[in-house]
Amino acid sequence: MIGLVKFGSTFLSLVIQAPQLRPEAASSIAEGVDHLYFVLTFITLFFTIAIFSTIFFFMVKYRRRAENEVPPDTEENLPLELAWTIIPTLICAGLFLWASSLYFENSRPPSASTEIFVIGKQWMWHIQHPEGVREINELHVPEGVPVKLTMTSEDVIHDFYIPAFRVKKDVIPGRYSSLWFQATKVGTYHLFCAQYCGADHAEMLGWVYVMSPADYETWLSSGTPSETMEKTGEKIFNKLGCSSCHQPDGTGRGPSLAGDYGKEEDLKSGEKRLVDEAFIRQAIINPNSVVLKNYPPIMPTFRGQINEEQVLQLIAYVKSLASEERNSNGK
Amino acid sequence: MAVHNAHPPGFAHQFEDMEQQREAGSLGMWVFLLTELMFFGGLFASYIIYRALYLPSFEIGSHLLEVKFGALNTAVLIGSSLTMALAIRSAQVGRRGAQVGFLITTMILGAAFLFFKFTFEWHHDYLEHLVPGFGFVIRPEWGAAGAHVPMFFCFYFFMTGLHAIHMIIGLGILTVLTIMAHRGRFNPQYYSPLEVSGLYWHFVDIVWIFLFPLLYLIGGRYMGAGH
Amino acid sequence: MSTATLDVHEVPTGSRVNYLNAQYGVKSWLLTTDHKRIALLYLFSITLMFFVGGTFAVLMRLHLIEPQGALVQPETYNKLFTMHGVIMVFFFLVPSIPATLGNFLVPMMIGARDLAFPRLNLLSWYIYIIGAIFTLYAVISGGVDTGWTFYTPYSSSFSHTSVIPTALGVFITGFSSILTGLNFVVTIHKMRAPGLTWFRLPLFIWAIYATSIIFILGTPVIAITLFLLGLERLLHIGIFDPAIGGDPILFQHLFWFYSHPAVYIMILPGMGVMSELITCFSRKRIFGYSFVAFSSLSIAVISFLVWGHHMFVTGQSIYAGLTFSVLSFMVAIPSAVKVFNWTATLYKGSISYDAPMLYALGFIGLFTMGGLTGLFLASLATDVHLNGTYFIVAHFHYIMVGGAVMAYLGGIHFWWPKITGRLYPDGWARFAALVIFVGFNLTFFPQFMLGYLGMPRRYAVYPSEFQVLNVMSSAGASILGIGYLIPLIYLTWSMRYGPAAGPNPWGAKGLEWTTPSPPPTENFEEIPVVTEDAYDYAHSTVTRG
Amino acid sequence: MSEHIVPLKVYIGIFVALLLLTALTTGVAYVDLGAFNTVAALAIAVVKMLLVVLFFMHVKYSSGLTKVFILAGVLFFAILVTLTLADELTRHWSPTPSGWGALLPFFTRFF
Repeated sequence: MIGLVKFGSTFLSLVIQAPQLRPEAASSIAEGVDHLYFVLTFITLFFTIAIFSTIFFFMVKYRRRAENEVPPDTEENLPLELAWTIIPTLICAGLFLWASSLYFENSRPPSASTEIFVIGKQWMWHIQHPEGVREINELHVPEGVPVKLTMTSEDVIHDFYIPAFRVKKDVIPGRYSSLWFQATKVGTYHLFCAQYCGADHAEMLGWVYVMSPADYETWLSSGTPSETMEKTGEKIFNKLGCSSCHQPDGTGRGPSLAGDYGKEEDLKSGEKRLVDEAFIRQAIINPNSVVLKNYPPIMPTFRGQINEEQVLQLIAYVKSLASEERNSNGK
Repeated sequence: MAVHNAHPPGFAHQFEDMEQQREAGSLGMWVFLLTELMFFGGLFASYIIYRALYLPSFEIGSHLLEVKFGALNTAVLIGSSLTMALAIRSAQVGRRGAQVGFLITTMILGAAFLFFKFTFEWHHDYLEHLVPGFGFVIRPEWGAAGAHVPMFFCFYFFMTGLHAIHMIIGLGILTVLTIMAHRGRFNPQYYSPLEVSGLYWHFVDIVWIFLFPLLYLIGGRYMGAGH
Repeated sequence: MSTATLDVHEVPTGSRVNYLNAQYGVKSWLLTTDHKRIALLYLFSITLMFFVGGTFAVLMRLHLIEPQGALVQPETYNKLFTMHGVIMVFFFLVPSIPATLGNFLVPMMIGARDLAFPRLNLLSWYIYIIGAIFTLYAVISGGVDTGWTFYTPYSSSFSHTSVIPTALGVFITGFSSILTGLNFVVTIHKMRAPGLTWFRLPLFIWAIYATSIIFILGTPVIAITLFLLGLERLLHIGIFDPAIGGDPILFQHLFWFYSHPAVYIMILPGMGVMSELITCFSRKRIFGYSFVAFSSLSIAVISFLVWGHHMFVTGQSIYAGLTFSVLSFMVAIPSAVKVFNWTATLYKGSISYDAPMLYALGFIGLFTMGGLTGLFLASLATDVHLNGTYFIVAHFHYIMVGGAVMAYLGGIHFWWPKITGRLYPDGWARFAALVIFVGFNLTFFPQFMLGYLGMPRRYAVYPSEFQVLNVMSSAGASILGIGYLIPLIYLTWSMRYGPAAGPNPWGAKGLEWTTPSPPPTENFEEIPVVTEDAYDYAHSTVTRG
Repeated sequence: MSEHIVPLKVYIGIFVALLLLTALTTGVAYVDLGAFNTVAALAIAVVKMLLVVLFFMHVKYSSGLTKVFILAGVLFFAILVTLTLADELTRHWSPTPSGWGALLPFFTRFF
C-alpha cells in the first residue's frame, strides 16, 4: 500500500515536473489552481478510462455470436440509476465549493497591494507605475509583494493574461477591471492578450519581469526621472477647473475630495456606493449617474475631453488626497 | 399539396382529420408566438437594464412623448382586438357578412393605429430632432442626464418600429382573410386560418399593452416627476 | 443537384414507386413538400457548407505549423477562423442532425405521412439557403474578422470587414431553425400514430423535441441581438458602445443566452441518434428509458441557465459568476446519466460491430472526454486560467466534432440504406470511422495541453515553445480532413452503384424500418397502430434484410 | 366538432374592462406613488394581458398543453431577464468576499 502511494506520488511529481505538460507556476495562487486542475484531470481520466474499458469489456464478452441471437430483455434498476445520478451530483457539488472558494481567495487583493495601472489599446499594453514610470508591453514587478492592477481599454475589449501567474481578466472600455497577484519566483514570463481584439491580436503580447524588491527599486529609479501620476493628476485637476467646485474645505459647490477615497457615500438615488476607482471614473465620465445626496446635479461630463490615462492620473491624485488627510489626522 | 376529393375543403393530406389539422394549426401559432415573445424579450431585457442604468435620462425621454397619443392608440388596438375576436365568433356561428364587416373594422382600426403612430408621433419626433442617427439634438435643458436620452429614443424607435412591422404584416394577413371570408371559405367547421391569425393579432396587441406603460409612463407623469 | 438520375439504371426494389422516383426533374425537387426530399436538400446544402468550413479549418492548421505563421497574413487568419466558426456553427452543426435526419425521420418514426406544415418546411430550407448566400457573399466580399462571437465593440465600431452581411446571414438562418423547431414540436404533439404514447417514442424523438424547444426559445434572442448589432454598426446609436454609455457585456449576455443552448442544439440530437444505434446494434431495450428521455428535457431547460460561464473573466459580477458556475455543474449530471445508461444497455446484449456502431462508440468516448473537460471550465478558479485559451477550443471540439459530427456520421451511415435504398461498402465505412477517430484525437488532444500551458486562442502567430504541440495538431487535422473525404466518396458512389438495400438491413426496431427502402412518398400505406414499447428486441425478433 | 363559442356579452365586458384599465393606468401615472408608479403600471399591464390571453385568445377554454406552452414562454423570458440582471445589478456590490462566510450578508439582503 505504501509502495503504491510512493509510486503514485513519484509518478505525479514526474508529471508535474515535465516542462512540456505544466506551465511555470510563479505566483502565490498558481499552486492552488494547479491542485484543482490535477484533481479535475484525475476525475476526467478516471471516468473516461472506466467507461471505455467497460464498453470494451462488454463488446468482447457480449459480441454477437449468431445472427439470430436474442439477448435477454433489459431490466430496470432504479438503485443503479439513482446511484449514478447522485454520485456525480455530489462530486460536482464538491468541485463547485472547492473551485469557488479558491476563486474568492484568488480574487480578493490583500489591502496593502502595490498598485499599477494598465491601459489596453489596439495592439499594445500601456503600463504606468504610480511613481510615474511608464512601460509598453513590459511589466516590471517586485517579487513577494502583492501587486494590484487597475485596467481599462481605450478601444475594444482586451484581456490581460499571465499564464505563469494563472491570472486573467478582460480589459473593458469604459470600465475598470482589476486583477492582483503576488509573484513568487524571479524570472521573465509571458503576457498575452486573451480576448480577440482585431488584426494584430496575436502580437499584443509582452513580458512580465519579476525582480527582487531591491532590484525593482533600482529599476524604478534608474529610468528617466518622471513625474509621479498624482503630480500629473493634480495638474490636470487644476487645468480642467475641478478645483473651483471641489474645494478641499468643502465650501465649494461640489463635495470636498479630501479623504473621499475609500469612504461610502450616500447617493441621491438612495444607493450607498464605495468611492473606489470605478466610482471616481464614473463621476468624471458620467457625473449624473452618481450624484451625491445633498448636492445639485451640476457637474458637466468630461467624456471626450480627457483620455483614459489622464483619468487614471486624476484618480491617483484623488487617492493621494485621501492618504494626505489620513496622514494629517495621524499627526 | 394534394387535396383528396373525398375530404372537406382546406384539408391537407398529411393529417388524419380536420380536428387534428385545426389543433396542429393552433398549436403551431402558439409556438410561433413563443418565439415572438423571446424576440421581443431580448429587446425588453435590454430596455430594462438600460432603464435601470440611466433612469433620469429615460424619464426625460419618456416625458417628451405624448401620453394622449399612447393612450388613444392603446384604445384603438384594444378595439381592433375586440373586432378580431368578434370576426372569429361570426365564423363560429356561420355569419359571413358579419365576418367580413368585423375583419374590415379590424383593418381600419389597425391602419388608424399606424396612422396616428407615424404622423402624430414619429413625424413629430423627427421634426423635434429626437431620432437617433438622424440628426438627434441633445438639448441643454436636459442637463447632465441629456447624454443618454438618445438611448431611450433608440429603444423607443426599435420597439415601436418592430411593433409597427408586426402590425403591417398583420394588416397583410387580414387583407387575405377578408377576401377569403368574402368568398365564403370559412364556416363553423373550418375557420382555422381566422382563429390562428386572431392569435397573432392579439399578441401584437399585448406587446403594445406593455409598450405603453414602459415607454410613455416611466416614473410617473405627475408634477415634478423625475426631478 | 437532382439525384433523380440515381434510380434510372438500377431501381432498388423492382419498379416500385418511392419518394425518389415518384417525380423527376429539378422542379420536382425545388418545389417539393415531401419531408424526405427536403431532408435530402438539406443534406446536400449542409455537406457543401461543411466542406467550405472544413477548408478554412485545414488552412488554419496549415498556417499554424510555424510559430510566425506559414501561410497567410494575420488579417487573413482572423477571417479564416471567423468564417470557419460562423459556417460550422450556424450553417452546419445547428441544422445538421435536426434538418437532415430529423426531417427525414420524425414523421417516419411517429407513423405520420409528413410533418404538420410541409410548405413551412420547404420555406425553412429556402430561408436557410438565403442566409447561406448572404454569408458566402460575406466570404467572397473579403470575409469578416470578428470571431463567430461578434463581440462588441470590436464588431460594432472597429472591424472594417463584412460584419453586416454575415450577421444578416446568421439572422436569416435563425428563422429557418425556428420554423423547423416549430414544425417538429407540433408534429410530435399532434401527429403520433395511434398507440404511440410519449413513453413508447424512440429516444431520437425525445431528443429532437428537446432540441426544438431550444430552437424556439433561444433562436429569437440571437436574432434580435444581431439585429441590434447591425443597427448599432449602421447608426452608432450606442446600445453596445461604451463610448456612448452602452454596455458591451450586455451583448455577451444576449449572445450567449442563445449560443450556449445552441451547443445543446448540436449535441442533443446526437445523443438521440446514439440511443437508436446502441439499442439496435446490441439488440437491447435501452437501459433506463425514462431517465434518458427526461435527461434530454432537463438538458434543454438547464442549458438556458448556464450561459454566464462564458463570461467568468469578463468582469461579470462574481455573484452572477457563482450562480452560473453552480448551474453549469448541474448540466453535467443529465449528460453523465445518459452515458452511464448507454454503457449499461450493452450489458448482456448481442453486440455487432457494423460501421454505425463504431461511430457510436467513438461518440461515447469523445463525448465523455468533452463533457468532463467542461468541468474545468465550470470551476471558477480553473476557468480563470483556461478561458480564452486552446483548452476551450479543444473542449468544444470534443463536444461538437467528437460528439455531434461523430453522431451525425453514425446516423447517416445507419439510415443511409433507408434514405437512398442502397448499401455502402461496410469495410470502407469502418476504416473511415477509425481514421476519423485517430485524426480527431491527434488534432484536438494536444490542444488541451496547449491551453493549459497558456496559449491563447485566435493567435495567428505564437511563441515558438508551443510549436511541437501545434505541429501534432496540424498533422492530426490533415488525417481528419482525409477521414471526412472517405465517406463523401463512398457514400456518393453508393448512391449509384451500391447494392440495393432491403427494408431493414440492420434488423432494427422502429416504424421507419417497417417501410420499404426507399420509402414511398406517403411513408405508410396504412397508418400503423403501435402496441409495443420502443426497442422491444426481446419479445419479437427482427431479421436483417 | 368546434371550439367553445364565447358569448357576446363576455367579449363586450372584456373590452370595456380593458378600456377602463387603460384609463386607470394613465390616470395613476399622474399621481405621485414613488416607486409604486412603475409597479402599478406593470401590474395593470399584466392584468390587461391576462384578460386578452384568457378571453380574446380563448386560453381559458383551451387545452392544458396551450397553457403549459404559454407558461414556458413566460418562464424563459423571466430567466433571460433575471439572470442578466443578476450580473448587471450586482456588479457594484462591494468587493470580492473573502470566502463563503463573507457571502452571508449578501444573501440576507433578500430577506
